[in-house]
Amino acid sequence: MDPDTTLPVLLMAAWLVPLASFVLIVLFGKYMGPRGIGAGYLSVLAIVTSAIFSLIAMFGVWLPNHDFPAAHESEHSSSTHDGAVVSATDESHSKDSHSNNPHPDYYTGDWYSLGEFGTLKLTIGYYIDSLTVAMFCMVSVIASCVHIYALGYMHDELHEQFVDHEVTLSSGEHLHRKGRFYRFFQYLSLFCFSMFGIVIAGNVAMVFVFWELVGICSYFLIGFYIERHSASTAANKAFIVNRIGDFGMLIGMMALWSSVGTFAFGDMKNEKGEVEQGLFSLLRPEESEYQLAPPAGMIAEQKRMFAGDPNASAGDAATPAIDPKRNTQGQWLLFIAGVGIFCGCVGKSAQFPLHVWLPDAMEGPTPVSALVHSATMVAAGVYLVGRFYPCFSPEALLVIAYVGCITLFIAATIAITATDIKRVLAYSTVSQLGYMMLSLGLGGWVAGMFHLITHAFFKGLLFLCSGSVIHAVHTNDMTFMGGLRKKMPITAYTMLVGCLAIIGAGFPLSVYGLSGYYSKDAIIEQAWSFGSVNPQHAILKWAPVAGAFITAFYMFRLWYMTFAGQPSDPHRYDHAHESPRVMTGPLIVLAAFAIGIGWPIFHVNDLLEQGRPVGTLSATHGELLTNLTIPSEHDSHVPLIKIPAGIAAFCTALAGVLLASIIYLWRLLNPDELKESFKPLYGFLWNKWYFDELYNYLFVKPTLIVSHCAAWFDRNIIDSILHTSAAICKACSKVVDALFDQTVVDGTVNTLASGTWGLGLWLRKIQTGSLRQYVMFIVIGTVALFVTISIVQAYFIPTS
Amino acid sequence: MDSIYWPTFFFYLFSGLACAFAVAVLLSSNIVRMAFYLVLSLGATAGLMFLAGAEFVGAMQLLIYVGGTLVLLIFGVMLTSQERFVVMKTWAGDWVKAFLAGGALLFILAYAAFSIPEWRGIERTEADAIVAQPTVTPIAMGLLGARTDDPSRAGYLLPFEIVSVHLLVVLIGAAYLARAKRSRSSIEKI
Amino acid sequence: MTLSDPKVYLSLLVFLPAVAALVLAVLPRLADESYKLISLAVTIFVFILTLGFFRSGAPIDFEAGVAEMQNLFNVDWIPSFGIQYFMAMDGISFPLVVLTAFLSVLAMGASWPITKHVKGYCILFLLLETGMLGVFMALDFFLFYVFWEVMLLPMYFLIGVWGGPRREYAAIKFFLYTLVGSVLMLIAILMLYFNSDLTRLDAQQLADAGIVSVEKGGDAAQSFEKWKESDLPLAQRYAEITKEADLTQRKQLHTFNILALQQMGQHTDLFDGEALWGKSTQWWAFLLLFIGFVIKVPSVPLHTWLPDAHVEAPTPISMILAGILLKMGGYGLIRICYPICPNAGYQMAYFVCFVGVLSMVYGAFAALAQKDFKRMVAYSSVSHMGYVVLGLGVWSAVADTGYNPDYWKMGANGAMFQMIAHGISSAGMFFMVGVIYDRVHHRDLDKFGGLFAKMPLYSGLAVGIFFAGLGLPGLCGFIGEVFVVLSVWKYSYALAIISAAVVILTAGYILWAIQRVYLGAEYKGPHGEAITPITMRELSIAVPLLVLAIVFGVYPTALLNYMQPSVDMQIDRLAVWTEEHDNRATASNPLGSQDGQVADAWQR
Amino acid sequence: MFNFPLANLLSEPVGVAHYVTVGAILFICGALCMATKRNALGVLMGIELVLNGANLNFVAFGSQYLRNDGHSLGLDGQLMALFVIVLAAAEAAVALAIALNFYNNHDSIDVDRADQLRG
Repeated sequence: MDPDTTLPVLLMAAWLVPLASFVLIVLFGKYMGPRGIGAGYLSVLAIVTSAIFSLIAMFGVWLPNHDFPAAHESEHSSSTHDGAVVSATDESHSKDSHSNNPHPDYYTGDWYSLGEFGTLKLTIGYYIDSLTVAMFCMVSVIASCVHIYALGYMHDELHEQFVDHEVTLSSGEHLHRKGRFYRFFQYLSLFCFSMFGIVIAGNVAMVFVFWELVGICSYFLIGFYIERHSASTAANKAFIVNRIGDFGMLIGMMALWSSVGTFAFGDMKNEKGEVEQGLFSLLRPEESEYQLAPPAGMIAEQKRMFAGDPNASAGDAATPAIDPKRNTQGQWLLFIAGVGIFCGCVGKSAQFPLHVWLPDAMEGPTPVSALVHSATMVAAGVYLVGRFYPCFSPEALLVIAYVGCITLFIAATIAITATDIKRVLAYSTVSQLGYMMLSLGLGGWVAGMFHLITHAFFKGLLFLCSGSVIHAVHTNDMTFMGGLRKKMPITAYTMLVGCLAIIGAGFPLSVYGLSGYYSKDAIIEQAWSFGSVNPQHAILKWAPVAGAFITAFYMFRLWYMTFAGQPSDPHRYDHAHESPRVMTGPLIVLAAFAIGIGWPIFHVNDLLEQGRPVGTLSATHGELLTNLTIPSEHDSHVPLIKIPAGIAAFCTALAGVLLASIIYLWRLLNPDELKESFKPLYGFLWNKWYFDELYNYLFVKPTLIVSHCAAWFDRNIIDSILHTSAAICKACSKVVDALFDQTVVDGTVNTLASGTWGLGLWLRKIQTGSLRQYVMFIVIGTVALFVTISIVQAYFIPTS
Repeated sequence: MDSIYWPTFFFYLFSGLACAFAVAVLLSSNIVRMAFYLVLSLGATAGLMFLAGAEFVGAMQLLIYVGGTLVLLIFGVMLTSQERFVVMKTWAGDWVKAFLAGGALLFILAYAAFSIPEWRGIERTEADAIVAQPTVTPIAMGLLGARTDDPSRAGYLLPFEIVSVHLLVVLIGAAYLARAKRSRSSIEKI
Repeated sequence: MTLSDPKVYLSLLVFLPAVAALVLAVLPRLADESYKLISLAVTIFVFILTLGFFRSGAPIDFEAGVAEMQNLFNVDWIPSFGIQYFMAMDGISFPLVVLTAFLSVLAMGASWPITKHVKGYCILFLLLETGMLGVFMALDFFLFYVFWEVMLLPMYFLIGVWGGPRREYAAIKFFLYTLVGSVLMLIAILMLYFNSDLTRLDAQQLADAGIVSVEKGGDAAQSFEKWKESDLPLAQRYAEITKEADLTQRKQLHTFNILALQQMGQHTDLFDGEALWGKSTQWWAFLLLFIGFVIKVPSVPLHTWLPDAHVEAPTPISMILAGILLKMGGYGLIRICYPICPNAGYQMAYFVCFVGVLSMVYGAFAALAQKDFKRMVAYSSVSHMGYVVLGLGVWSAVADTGYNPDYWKMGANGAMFQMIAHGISSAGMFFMVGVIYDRVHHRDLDKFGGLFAKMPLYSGLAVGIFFAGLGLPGLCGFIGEVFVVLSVWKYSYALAIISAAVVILTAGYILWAIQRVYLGAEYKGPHGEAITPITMRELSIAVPLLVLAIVFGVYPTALLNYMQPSVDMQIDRLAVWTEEHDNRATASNPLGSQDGQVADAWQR
Repeated sequence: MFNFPLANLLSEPVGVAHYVTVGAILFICGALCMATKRNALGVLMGIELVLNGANLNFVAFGSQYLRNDGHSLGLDGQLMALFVIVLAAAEAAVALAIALNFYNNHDSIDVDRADQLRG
């Protein structure tokens, strides 16, 4: 099959089927069987269809037409397809093929345009490379599992009378309402559509469109229990925090748009057959050997910007703000664009400092947490960083790395003290996303993307397992669980698989391990590789190792508290039961993926390597920070780095598991005593580093205050100016009226009388009748008299 | 350094007492204690008057004021001092406003007092030379209409008469006002 | 006199409601219901007439993709002052005309709960429609002003009689504000009129101004000659004046023709003379017109009539007010201010943009603080219309960019799109507030809650329309906002960043309002028993709005096809003007600065 | 010997200014008493303090020993002070009578309750 024509069609079909399902459920969801059970089946059908299309695209079209790069050193075999793409010819980079990777194969095009202004175009289009296809498969497979699981999990919503125990009405009863089964699946379908939209997007504007759409789906899904105030607040928080990120993204987009004039990722031919260059080839032109080089528009724009004058003439020489010795032309703008786009990713992927929304988002039903808030949507931020990777300058990458590093550490520490099972997993998600960002920021493109895929499977699995537990014991609090291993073995052991995968369990220095083993080790290797060439950033080398230790600790703490030991709440324990097969089935499937997806025989790594953006393999140096070097990813595989990094990762993870076992399994140390002895630290972590409080005082309150000021200003200043001028007008017109209509004397007398009357009325207000106030008036009057006299004396009476 | 000029020492002593008890009157919320502090403050003021060379006025201060007026006041306190009126708290806002205004006035007055050089007081040498003149006789003569200090000026007979009559009228009025009423309503209330 | 004559068709379109109002006035007493039905029928008929423009190939149609004025006609009205009955439509006004007709139908449909003096209400409503349609079609400044005022009075009464408890206050506030605006506008009109001179335009320019009619493919110069010979009053006066050979002795031929004034503003120096305090005629005209229009938009700090008027006005009038009246300000800016006074616009571009950004930020903040549902929506209008002012003000075709007007086009198109989108979403929002107000008779945001459970269909539609206001992709609000915001950076990155920050605030106040009104476990306010599901009538008003919001959000080209050519042409002209202006400036003075020119003048 | 500014505080005679300041303090204490006390008798006491402060001023101005230019009021000051003392006595009697009357009528001594004269 010809990939050029079939891939877009297949993926578009996979993309649009959930939309169709959404539209059908919106219009007819109510009528699909009792409480809309048919909507669930329709939605499952849609996503499974998507999955089938995606898998066909992967195994039927992509893999047969594209060879894996045999080895790193080998030259790129020139691509055989003749698509709309201008595939790179090999002459230009064959001479330094070691440092420069080949052009990835991609297919891009536009479906339709949102608006065209001269050469500017905002379009809806596609950009398909191996990463796109891999993401499609990952998203659709996980989404299918979650949809099926949700059929069981959301079973309560099928009842005519759903009792929401978390909502207490003013009458003191719990809320009774009709089930909303179909609505849940309606949102899920819309979400799948939007998520696929991000993945397939052919330009940044389209990414932004679907970025907002997944945001709103997330809003609906977090706030699915609309009656719960906590849920709707969490939904608002999620959306608004994401909007803050989007604000940054808009700035990045503006910087790009006004300097480069296009949003498209790849090159495409227009109707006239000319090639319109996309962002990637504009920013990494062939002439500079695919290294980042700001185009002329960007250099001019930066000059204009630093000149500060919007009408500054282009003919000016370099402005004084730029040091002529260094080649920073356009680099600042590039940096702004990169960091701006990254801001969007910070919001969506819940990175520090915008990570606060994700834990609260756990108010949504568990399948949502599994699909939206761990496997796919939050990973979209990482995906966008990966997609936009060629356009990040080394300095922007360093920012990304530091943000990732801070995030992974903060989130991991908070997860240590959390007792809500879903919140532990949420913080773990934040932490893992931090790993991915770190990896990308350090130049580990494949490592980051690889972790994105493996993490999606095992974190989805972990969430679904936690959902299964919650379904059984009706609480999120781990302190009420314990010993559930015997009651629900499938859940317990699949979750154990997930835990092992996330800590990266495997035989060190071998090729045997669970999926997390491969991706996590790759990240740590990349970090060490980076640390070895940039000793000034050593913290980026050690943070992931420390993170690995904490990860292992809290994941096994979670497992032990839930499944091992003695049941702490016998009542709940007695009622617990293994979940139905519709729920355990997806668990087993995902567990299989969590074990095996990273195995070299499945070539996920090689598939991603195919999609590596051109020019990103070679080591690059910063232009603004001249001592910054982003190492080539292949340098991390040299034994000098790989062996110590692998051992460090293994040992720390093992240590974490051991510590967790000592405290929570063997109970050699009493956790409560530990809590007491580290009380300040525990309190700090328990309160999540006080981020919520801090933001409340720093941002939310001031915003509200400013808004009240604005409203006050409106009512009291602008309006009173208005009223005063109206009153003056009225008074003036009255005076004129009196002068003209009546005799002058009468008018004067009347004015005087009314003036006296008015004065009297006004003075009346002073007559409060309160003795004490009068005394105050006397005192104040005396003071005023003194002051007046001294002023008069000082300024108005000439000194003789 | 010169030796201590004792009148100054006593001035500071008495003025300190007077001010301190005046402030105590202000700050105390218990009406009984206030009355007590007031007595002390007024007594100390009498001392200041003695120091200023007005011994007759000082004596009158002690006799009429401390001895008479304040006893009247204390009667008033006793007549009305039911449990709920002994301590009446003032609102904090009132305190703040009052202190702001009072502070401003005090600043202005003190500033004005010290900004006039003639008011700064006499030199030590002059002070040591002072021989105190008794004032009782001049006052008594003045009240009778004859000035001993400056015969060309008139005495104070007329004001004295006016004050006397005024005092009489006032006392009658006070007695009239203060007489116990037996209105119907108050009987019904009981 | 057939319908295929634009003269007849457009006049019918504009004056049909007024005629119907007259008929209603003289009709004997009918049942209230029948007044409403008749009015509804009239508005629907007017809407059908506007739909007639979409029949391509018919004698009267509006072609997509054409930039010039279509269906143009002019008839002398008061020849001694050169006042004409002059109407036409182009891509800028046509969508607004359709929107007006469309919203009038919906607003009339939303008027059913009105029970007080129904006859008067219907008459005033129809008069209002005539005024609105006329403003968008009139191309003679005098005619424009007449329609502008015609629209004002019915609005005053509609608010003042059928409004809420503080209706008199709101109505007089609205009236005074708007009147101040119109008075300033009148001064500007007269300033422009007395400085205008038709004899300074050449044949092509007269043809562009619609004074000399040129056959398709005909030559402008020939038509001009023919026109001079004709017995049209204007042509005769033209001939009479041009008989005087001495240019210094020649009288001026004043005109109210907006298109001709545009030509003069862009190609002659008629408006460059000093008027007051060292500023030129066009500087003052621009300022006065700008204030007049910006009151209507409204922009901070001239916006305070809007919240009061909206809060007090009945639901349908709020819809009209937000959906159409606010657009007249933006329409005036793009049709009159910029093309007629390009130099002033160039000088004051930053001021205009700043006003826009200020409104966006201020409106959003103020909306966040409101407790009254309708007030919140009103402030959101202030914020959203700020995008329009900003987008129209972005004068980014400068020397620095090689006079490339692409970003400017994007901004102006975004602003125009935002006008239409806001017309849909804000009308929808006000209607949605009205629906719930009709049931519970209060608008206190803190006393709602749980409506989703009681009125699921209504809540779903309302949330959809509110999201359109929030600027969610896939709904109409997004396109305009994103076009405007993206185009601003090229002009000023500081303004761009501030305007981008507004998206956060917008999300804040809309989501917060949704949470307080629709979500939650139970309804907290009075009259809870009156909450009944949405009726068919309400549904048939809400659904078209939401559908349009989705259509324009997903496929904006549907609208841009009609709008963009005209907007682009205007921007192109202004870009050309800018380049010529800069060249003139550098030619007359190598320093190219304003001070240099003054110095030159002194030396002479 | 000592360069301490207050060293000769006690060795120098005081002047009118000092008396006036003390008088001002008493006056202000009295005024504030009137402004803050809710008890009518407290207000009365404030009045007494105010009168006293004024009195002290009269005495000070009347004294020959306190001004360095010799222009004292002389006997007039003392006589004024005397009259003030007498008037204060009269005032106290009347005010007390009013207070008692108020107490009898209102069952309260709180001056805040006496606001019938409100405008």
